[in-house]
Amino acid sequence: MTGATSPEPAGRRESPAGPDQPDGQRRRRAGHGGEQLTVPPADFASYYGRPILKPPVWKHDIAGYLFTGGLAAGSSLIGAGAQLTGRPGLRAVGRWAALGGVAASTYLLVHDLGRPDRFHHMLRVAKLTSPMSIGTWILTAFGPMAGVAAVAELAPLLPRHGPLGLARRVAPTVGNVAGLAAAATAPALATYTGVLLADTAVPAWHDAYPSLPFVFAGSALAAASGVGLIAAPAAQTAPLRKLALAAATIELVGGRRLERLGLTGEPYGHGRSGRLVMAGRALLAVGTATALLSRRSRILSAISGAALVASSVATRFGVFEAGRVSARDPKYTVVPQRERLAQKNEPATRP
Amino acid sequence: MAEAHPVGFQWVMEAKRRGAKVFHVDPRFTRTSALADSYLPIRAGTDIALLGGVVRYILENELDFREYVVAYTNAATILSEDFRDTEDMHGLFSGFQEDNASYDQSSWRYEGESQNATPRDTETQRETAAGLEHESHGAPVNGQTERDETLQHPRCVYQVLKRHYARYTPEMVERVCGIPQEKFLELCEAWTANSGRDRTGMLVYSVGWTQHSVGVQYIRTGAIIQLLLGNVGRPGGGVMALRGHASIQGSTDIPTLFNLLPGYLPMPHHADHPTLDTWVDSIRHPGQKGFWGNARTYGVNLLKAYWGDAATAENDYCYGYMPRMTGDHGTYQQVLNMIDGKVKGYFLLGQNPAVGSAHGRAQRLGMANLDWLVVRDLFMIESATFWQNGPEIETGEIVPEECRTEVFFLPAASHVEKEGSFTQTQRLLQWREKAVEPPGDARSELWFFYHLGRIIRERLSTSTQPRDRALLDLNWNYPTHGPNAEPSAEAVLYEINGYEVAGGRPLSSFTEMKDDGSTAGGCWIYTGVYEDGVNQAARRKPGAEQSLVAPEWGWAWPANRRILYNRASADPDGRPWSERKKYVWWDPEKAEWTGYDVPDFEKTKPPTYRPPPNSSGVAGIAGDDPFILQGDGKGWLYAPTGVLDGPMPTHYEPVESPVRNPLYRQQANPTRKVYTHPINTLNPSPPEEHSQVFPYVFTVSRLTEHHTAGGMSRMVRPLAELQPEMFVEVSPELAVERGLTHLDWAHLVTARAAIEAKVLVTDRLTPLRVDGRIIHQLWLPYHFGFEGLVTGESANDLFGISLDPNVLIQESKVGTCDVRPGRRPRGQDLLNLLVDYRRRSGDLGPHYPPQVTTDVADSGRDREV
Amino acid sequence: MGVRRWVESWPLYRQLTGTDPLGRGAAAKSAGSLSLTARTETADSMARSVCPYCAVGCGQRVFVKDGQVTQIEGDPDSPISRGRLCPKGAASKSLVTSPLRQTTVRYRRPYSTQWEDLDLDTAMNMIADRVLAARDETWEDVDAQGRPLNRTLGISSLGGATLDNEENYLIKKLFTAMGALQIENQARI
Amino acid sequence: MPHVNSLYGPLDPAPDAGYVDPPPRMGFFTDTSVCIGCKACEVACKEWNDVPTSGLDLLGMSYDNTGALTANSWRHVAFVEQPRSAGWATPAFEHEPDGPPISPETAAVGARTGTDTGTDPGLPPGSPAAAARMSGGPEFLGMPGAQPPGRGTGVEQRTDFRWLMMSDVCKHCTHAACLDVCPTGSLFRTEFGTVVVQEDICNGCGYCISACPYGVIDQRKDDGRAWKCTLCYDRLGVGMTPACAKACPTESIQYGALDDLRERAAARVATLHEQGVPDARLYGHDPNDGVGGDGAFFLLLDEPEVYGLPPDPIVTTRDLPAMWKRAGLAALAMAAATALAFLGRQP
Repeated sequence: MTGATSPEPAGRRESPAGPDQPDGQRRRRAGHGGEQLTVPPADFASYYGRPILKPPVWKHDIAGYLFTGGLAAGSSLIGAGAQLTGRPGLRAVGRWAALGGVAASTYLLVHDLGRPDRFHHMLRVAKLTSPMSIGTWILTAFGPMAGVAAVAELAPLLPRHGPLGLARRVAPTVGNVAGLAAAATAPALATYTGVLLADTAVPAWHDAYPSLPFVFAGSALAAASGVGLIAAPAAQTAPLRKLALAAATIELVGGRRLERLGLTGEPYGHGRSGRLVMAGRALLAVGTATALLSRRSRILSAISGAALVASSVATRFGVFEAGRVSARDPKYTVVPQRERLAQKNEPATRP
Repeated sequence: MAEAHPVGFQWVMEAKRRGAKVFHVDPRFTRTSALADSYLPIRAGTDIALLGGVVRYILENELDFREYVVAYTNAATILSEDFRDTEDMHGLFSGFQEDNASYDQSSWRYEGESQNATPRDTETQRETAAGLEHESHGAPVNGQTERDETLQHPRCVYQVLKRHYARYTPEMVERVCGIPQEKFLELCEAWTANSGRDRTGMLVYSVGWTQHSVGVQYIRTGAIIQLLLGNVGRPGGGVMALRGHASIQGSTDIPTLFNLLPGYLPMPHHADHPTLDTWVDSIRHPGQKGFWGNARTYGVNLLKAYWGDAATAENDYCYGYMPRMTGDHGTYQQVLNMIDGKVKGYFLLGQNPAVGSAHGRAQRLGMANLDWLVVRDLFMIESATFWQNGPEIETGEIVPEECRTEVFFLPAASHVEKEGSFTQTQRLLQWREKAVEPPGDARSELWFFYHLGRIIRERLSTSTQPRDRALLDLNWNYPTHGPNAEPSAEAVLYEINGYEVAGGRPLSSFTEMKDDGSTAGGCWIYTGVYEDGVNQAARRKPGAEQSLVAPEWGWAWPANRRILYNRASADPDGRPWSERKKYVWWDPEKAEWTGYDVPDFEKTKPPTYRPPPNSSGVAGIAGDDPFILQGDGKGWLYAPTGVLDGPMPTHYEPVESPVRNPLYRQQANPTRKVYTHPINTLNPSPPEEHSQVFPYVFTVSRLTEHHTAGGMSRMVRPLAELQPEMFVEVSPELAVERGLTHLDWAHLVTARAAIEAKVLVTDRLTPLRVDGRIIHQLWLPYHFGFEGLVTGESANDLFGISLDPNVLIQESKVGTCDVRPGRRPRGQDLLNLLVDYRRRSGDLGPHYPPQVTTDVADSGRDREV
Repeated sequence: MGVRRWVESWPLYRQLTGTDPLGRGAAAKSAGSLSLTARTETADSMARSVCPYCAVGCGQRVFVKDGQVTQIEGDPDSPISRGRLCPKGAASKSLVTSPLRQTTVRYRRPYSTQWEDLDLDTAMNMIADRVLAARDETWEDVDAQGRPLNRTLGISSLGGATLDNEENYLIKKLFTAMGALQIENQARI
Repeated sequence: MPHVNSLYGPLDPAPDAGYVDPPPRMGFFTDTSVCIGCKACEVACKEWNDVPTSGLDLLGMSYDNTGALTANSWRHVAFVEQPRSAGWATPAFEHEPDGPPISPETAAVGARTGTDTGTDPGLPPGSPAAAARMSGGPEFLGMPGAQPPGRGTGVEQRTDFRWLMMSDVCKHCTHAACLDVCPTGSLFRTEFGTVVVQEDICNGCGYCISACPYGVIDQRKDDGRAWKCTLCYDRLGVGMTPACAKACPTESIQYGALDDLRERAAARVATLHEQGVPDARLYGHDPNDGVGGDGAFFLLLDEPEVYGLPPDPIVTTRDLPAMWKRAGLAALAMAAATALAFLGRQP
């Protein structure tokens, strides 16, 4: 609009060629007034090279939510494990982290909406075909339970007598039941987000559907273990070290195919998104190794915890970014579909 | 057509679906080309060479529809011995007068016609755009002519035509137009193969054709082809003018033109028409065949409609009240007079000359030198804000504090806020119902003029000045209604239709008009639109419930005929030429003409009717003369009078052209209207020197997404965003030659102006090989100006003013220019740039190319074939 | 609204009890969708009009609600256009309802750098004054040889070709009676 | 109970969406071989649906200044200039002094222009190389000749030329991913089998935008909600034709019962093949394709991706059961891992 009346209307809006779109450049040709464009050949066609898909409009809120949701789920499991194995310090940390995670998740999810005031419309329907709808109901179940479980940890602060005294007496039981209930939904909370991303037309996300739930499950456990390692009494963190190892195993084994998906896996191994994914893995390895070595050191524990948390953040943002990159470049849409068509049309050419 | 008239193009697609072949000729590849079967790129301004080539192809191969041609055209008519063709005179016809660059047409006449048959002096005809009078009728000639129906007589029109176009060979077409011979022949073969008894071909042009210094002759050439091929007056045939404005046909029928009165009656000329009788006789031309014989009736009815009871036989129906022309009073002459300070006030009624007229700078400087200006429009257009935002502010040519023009902007009512009729491109009147009241102060033109007239008449009510009688006696009583006292449009339509003075019964046909003052009618060709007191233009019987002709949708003049001269759709005996192309025919049993349309012929005149000797007027039309408004009842392959630049179309180069005319020594139209005003300097063209300073041809036209000067599209959001910036289209070859880059800026320079635009380099434009050279063409849309949601510089600023002699329409479809990369200079630097170009192209003074170039020694090359 | 009605209007309830367990269609339909109807159906009136852009003369239907144009679309009855419109014709509603339209008289004094407001009546009277003055100042009774001229060349007019026939008729009639000859139109251009 | 093809394969979507005895499924057939690129559809749509402006920049993509389907453009006319044969027509510039074509390069420049469509993600810039490919073909070499036309090599490379135009629109898929992923039920299937966003419900979660395999649906910035073609649901309800189809001067956009349209389309392709246009092909007509067939399908004259369409889209929800299975396994693994970690020796 502003260009319309200004004396020098805005002309070509040059978008700097980003690192993920390396295939165009302008240069001046010596001895000529005019500019000439040099275009290296592309092996696929598209409409003015514009993306066929609309890149996701989700802001980093959603990448953040992938992390906080996973953290909540993992922490809830840890809380339940600690509850059942009598590790009250770890239990409290797990429950509080779960509540913190789920509270942050709720905030991020609502904040990402185009119409935050209509967040409750999510509860109009329950759609099996919509991972977001399923997730909403999972969160609806998980959130209050996680909240109750965490609040129950405040029971010792209540007076011993009077009505609140009664609350103080029943709180642990209520907390335990709620904690277990939350934990029961926690694995779903941690892994549905893999489906959430995969159930899109975004090539890097969709094609990664077999891997994403495992990556996210591992990442959730890693993050939660990390928080536990940082915050829980060192004496109670032994399971976390095992858990970190298990998390790393799940994430690395489950995610090993990410960047080997073919063309659509490219963003997991290249560019900014690739660097984030790789950083996530490296941090996971470092964090896990450190955790295994840190039996007695509070500092090493904290370092390993931080590495695990950072790993989870990096992985989530890396995966999120990879999807955006793959949707912005038409080649990730066109080339695989072309290959698929070619196979369909010439099924029996192989010897 | 797809570009500028998309909804009309549905019928082309319909025809294509049924097997029609579509050819598209255009300087650039457009949306129409994309859907055509064959596209012919052409050098702008060379259409007569192309069409002349088609005429030659038809005649050399005897592919004309001979029976039609002999019976219905003047092919057999023998010409006077005095006639000399361009063949003999290097591109001029006989009768050329060097002193006033116009023709004495007496040598063009038919054999046996008296010398004095030629009416008014041709220079006067040019000055008064007399050619426009022929929109409804031919020029005057005698009804009886000498004929050789074997077409062998060396002076018969057929043979003269054949000799005239003999040099328009396929090679020459290629040399002039840049159209490869193979393509040209493909067009000729398809056109001729699809014409005749069983098939018809249609020629469609958009009115860019009229915007040439030889515009009328373009259309004449098309008409000659269509007559030779028997494609006139028949379904699926004809020459279709796709006009560009909702009621531009109506604006000529009921003209707001200086030289015309309603129904194509000429505005009186001070010397030629001193009295009612001389005026009427100059129109009807005693002795001539056809319906113009009743010109007195039409004239008297108009005067009676204007001045009502005051108009009596004794006072010649107030003929004396009429203002008289003394020469050219056209819009371009007016603008030059404005610059010279001769005009006090100017009304702009829904018109934006600051963008839409040629030589925008002259337009704006003219408006800046008025006492007052009234602009009536929907939006704040450039013509209202030139003193504030015009490009001349930047150069200092207009300084707001020094510009004395008093400007009134009055908001206008839109088409849904008033009722009234539009006449569309096929002469069809369609009534619009009013949907809502206009907002605020917005009013219709009907309101404005009715009340302006009322106020003026009230001011003058006590006047005794003779000059005010015409206003005071004016029949100005129209019923008004509503809160704004809106005059009744239907009452005006009723007056246009005509009525019996006693009793007020509306007339049903112009044949009911009387020349004794007992009837009054504002526009004789529109009589019948209010037949039986019913607004026929408001008829809306669904098309699906009618025949393809749809006679009950709206009303077409004359007499609701949808195809003019449709008598020609039957053979001379009155039978359809073929079952396939049946349209109007003679029913011997009922002894009347019948068919799908209203026959454009006297209903009961049999095909066998032959006029008695010396009969004239309607009685002079034979039963096989379909062209009932022509003086001899024939379609004119050769115009013995009335077309001021020659009886047969001849290729002349545009006034600004980089190319020497390959056909004749005469370079450009010798009779074109020239304005030698200092502001109107023109680029040099061969044979003058320095034409290479402006080496490129540019042409302008419309985009689908915008409308003319943009006042109804650049201000409208959903349209503005579709074509948001001014641009120029160039071929890849020109881009390399001039270093132009896609989407970067370039500026175009002519002797008048430099404008800048974004560059679109596109394969839709191609260089042409013309006369052994490569000619580059540029294309620009002319919709942009400095106001509105989207803005850009105006293409029309580039043009000078050179007019067609017949109708005084400007050559604004072709010119020469230079193009340079980057934005144009600003302020004084811009003026310096123009001075520099003028210096390089000759001298600094105003430059006007010579009108006659036949005597110019021609750089050693013999141009004759 | 009763609790029962409220529950029944809950799409989830409809999903569980109705024919649309996946919540794809019938169950998910909103109150807005249930009450949706074309605004052409609820218009107060419809005027039959003609497109104001090019000369093809396409039929238009103009729908009006509460004195405002709410929709303009092609008239399918027209044998010319069969209900179709080009982008310009299709934009007619935006044309007539454009916020950029001027709806009041604007006046620029000589040598002024800005517009002022003016009352319509005042403007009409000022214009009439100026017309009469210009006419008097430039009136020509006869030519050099005494032949009548009856005219003024001090007044010019240029009209667009979107004027109605009736408007053109009155314009020509008034100006002719006034002796104003220099009346022109887009048809010349 | 959901149909066995509820997620994939041929399906009549309205009964599947709970409508008992629905009217016939309605849709669009857009025949690009008769499109004149007038953009009446774009404008008529905006006028009827009160769609806001979509930007005022010259994009340099031939005559396309809209750029893409967005929340503010529910019809989008694509323009493709190609130095290639049009099939039925005589080569446009045969015997003209033409040098190498510029279309690939101008397309490449057009790839990088931007316009603020008022939507998100709107019209992101594209890849110049892919743009050039659209207009050039595999043999495209990149540089225009510096020779004056008609001289030099004598190889005149753009004797053939065609200008493709195509009015794109929401496809109203049989298996509409946007609809299936919508967590609020804002996107729903109408009784006519079309897919509509309910503006009183949408909360702008943005999921549909990533789910659409055609990149159709988009978010309006100042409003936050997702918008797209409704196939004029309000007009359909009263038996009217959608605004774009009604305006279309050349019947390039045809509206009707999908079954009829498919028959018409097949006949049209056969006619074009007879007329020597082997390029003519249908797109989105096949109920066995990856989205179960489109409610709005097309006759194209080039590969779909040249028009900005995916060559072989598959609805993402086809794999949803498999995805849930993987998620379930991952959840189990997660639970098991936790259990294992906490089992065993107390410290």
